[in-house]
Amino acid sequence: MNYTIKTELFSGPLEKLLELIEEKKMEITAMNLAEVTGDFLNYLKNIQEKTEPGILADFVVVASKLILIKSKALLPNLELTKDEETEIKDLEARLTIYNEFRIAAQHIKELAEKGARSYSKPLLAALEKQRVFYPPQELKLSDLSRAALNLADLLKKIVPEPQKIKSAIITIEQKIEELLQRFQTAAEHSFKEVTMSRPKTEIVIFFLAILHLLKDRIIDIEQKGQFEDILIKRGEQPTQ
Amino acid sequence: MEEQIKKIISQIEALLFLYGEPMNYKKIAKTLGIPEGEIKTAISAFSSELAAENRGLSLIINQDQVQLVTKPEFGKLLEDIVKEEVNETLTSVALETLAIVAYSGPISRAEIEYIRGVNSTFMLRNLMIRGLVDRQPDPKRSNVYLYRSSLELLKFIGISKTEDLPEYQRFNELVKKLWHEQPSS
Amino acid sequence: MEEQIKKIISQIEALLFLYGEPMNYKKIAKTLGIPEGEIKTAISAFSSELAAENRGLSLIINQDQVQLVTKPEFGKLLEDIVKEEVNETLTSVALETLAIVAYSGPISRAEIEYIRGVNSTFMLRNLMIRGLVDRQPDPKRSNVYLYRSSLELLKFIGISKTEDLPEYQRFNELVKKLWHEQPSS
Repeated sequence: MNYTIKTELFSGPLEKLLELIEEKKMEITAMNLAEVTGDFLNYLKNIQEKTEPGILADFVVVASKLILIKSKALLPNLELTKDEETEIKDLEARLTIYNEFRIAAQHIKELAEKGARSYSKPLLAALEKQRVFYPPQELKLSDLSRAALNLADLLKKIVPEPQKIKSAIITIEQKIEELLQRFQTAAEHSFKEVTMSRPKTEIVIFFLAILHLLKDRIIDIEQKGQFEDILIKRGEQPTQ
Repeated sequence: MEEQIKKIISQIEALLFLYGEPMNYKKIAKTLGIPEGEIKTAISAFSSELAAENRGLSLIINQDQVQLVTKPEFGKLLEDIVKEEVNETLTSVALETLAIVAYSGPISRAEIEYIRGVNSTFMLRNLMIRGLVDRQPDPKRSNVYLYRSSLELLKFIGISKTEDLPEYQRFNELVKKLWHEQPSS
Repeated sequence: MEEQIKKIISQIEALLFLYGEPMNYKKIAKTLGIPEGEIKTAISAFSSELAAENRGLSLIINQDQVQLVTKPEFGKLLEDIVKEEVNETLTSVALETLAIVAYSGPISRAEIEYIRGVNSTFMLRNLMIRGLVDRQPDPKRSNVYLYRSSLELLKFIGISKTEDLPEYQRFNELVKKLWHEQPSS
């Protein structure tokens, strides 16, 4: 039986982000991250259906941070909390480290491929041909059955965790739905109005939803000046 | 000593260490790609080197066969190691492995490792050396062994067959279900 | 070298040869009936002795574990002698995780995931099943495990201790610095 785990084959969100930055031959800075946000969200959208929720969730976490960065770039007067400022700095730092570890991984790969391996002898090779029985004196039947009870717990652990994180994805879809419904009644919305008095995390998800809809030309957005509100309009194509 | 012969001695040491069994000169020469004559010279030099006080190994040379073993003065050492190993109570990790083998054997190493989430080569070998676990080749797959509890173990814990283990049915089915739900990918 | 230490080296050589698997200092000391301090001194002297040109073996030392192995330079030469299959290929994702564990271990899963930005439960499990990564409970936090390179990994890539990894210092400090700057996560 081959128990190779499928998740191994996917590149993670940081890897993808680095790829996008490298494609443009840019350095890892907040400004440049804002630059590739659109590409990252497109990629996320493309893999959304084919990818396990667990992996998608990892992408959404990074996406929400990127949107924060993008929002700040688009709306310079958007005030970020200390936590959010740290989060942005944090993403930069993690990308830098991650990038370095690709070199470390390369070192290990080269060592492994060189075939300069050490070999050892099996445990007590000299006893191989003897047939002996050394039971631990205190071993009882109950020890075995107790271990078997623990085994039942072990077996449960193997089955992948229920997909808690799916809610993060659903939220984006819910927001898209919410936006679409608003456009049934009015043709134009202000980003400020729509997001007023909502928690910042939700604003971020809203922004992600807007970018999704924008990509499909379901909506258009308009911003008069750098510090102005964003107007969200119904796109040229029918909404449904 | 010449550089060349030193190099050959080091290769012979590594080879005999790994091979374990007696090896004949011809095979050594072939494996190392060195003429048999040079191998003979090197083995004789190696043998005298091993006489040094800081060495724990020696060579047994029998006609054209040679084997790397511990010096005769360490004859009792193996016994000491085994005693040390055996007197230790079974660790919880060993007990866990033993339970898996007892309740769901015959079972392959890959399957045991899948359940435990840890490489189990050492643990299985340890249990085999103690005679608690037996293995036999899988009739269906080449190079795969199936592990199960030894008859001595069953006798020792006072049952006559694995099916007599407490709650045998439940655990055995649990494991079987696992293979059904998680088909090989 | 003192007579006494030579004698201990010969005993250690014989012991590790017979045992085969990694052994910790404490167990070596107990089996040979020699104080642990003397064992440590002898092992360090033994390790330098093995660097000599006429020796084909070397020691791998990982924290408090020691194993007697063949020198990595004979890896290709001995490939055919080893019966186990060794065609382990590592995907780039596995290599990335392995690199983080090897260069910055002992390290928790949360920390690994922080660097990788991806849930790493299955990857770590996979590496543990292959025996390339070891884990142990964190002495400071309950229910937290710390992951580090296994002796098997060191054998696999042919180095004798983690610190011998290329650019070890640089990568190790990189991660240490990260925890200093971002203590919260």
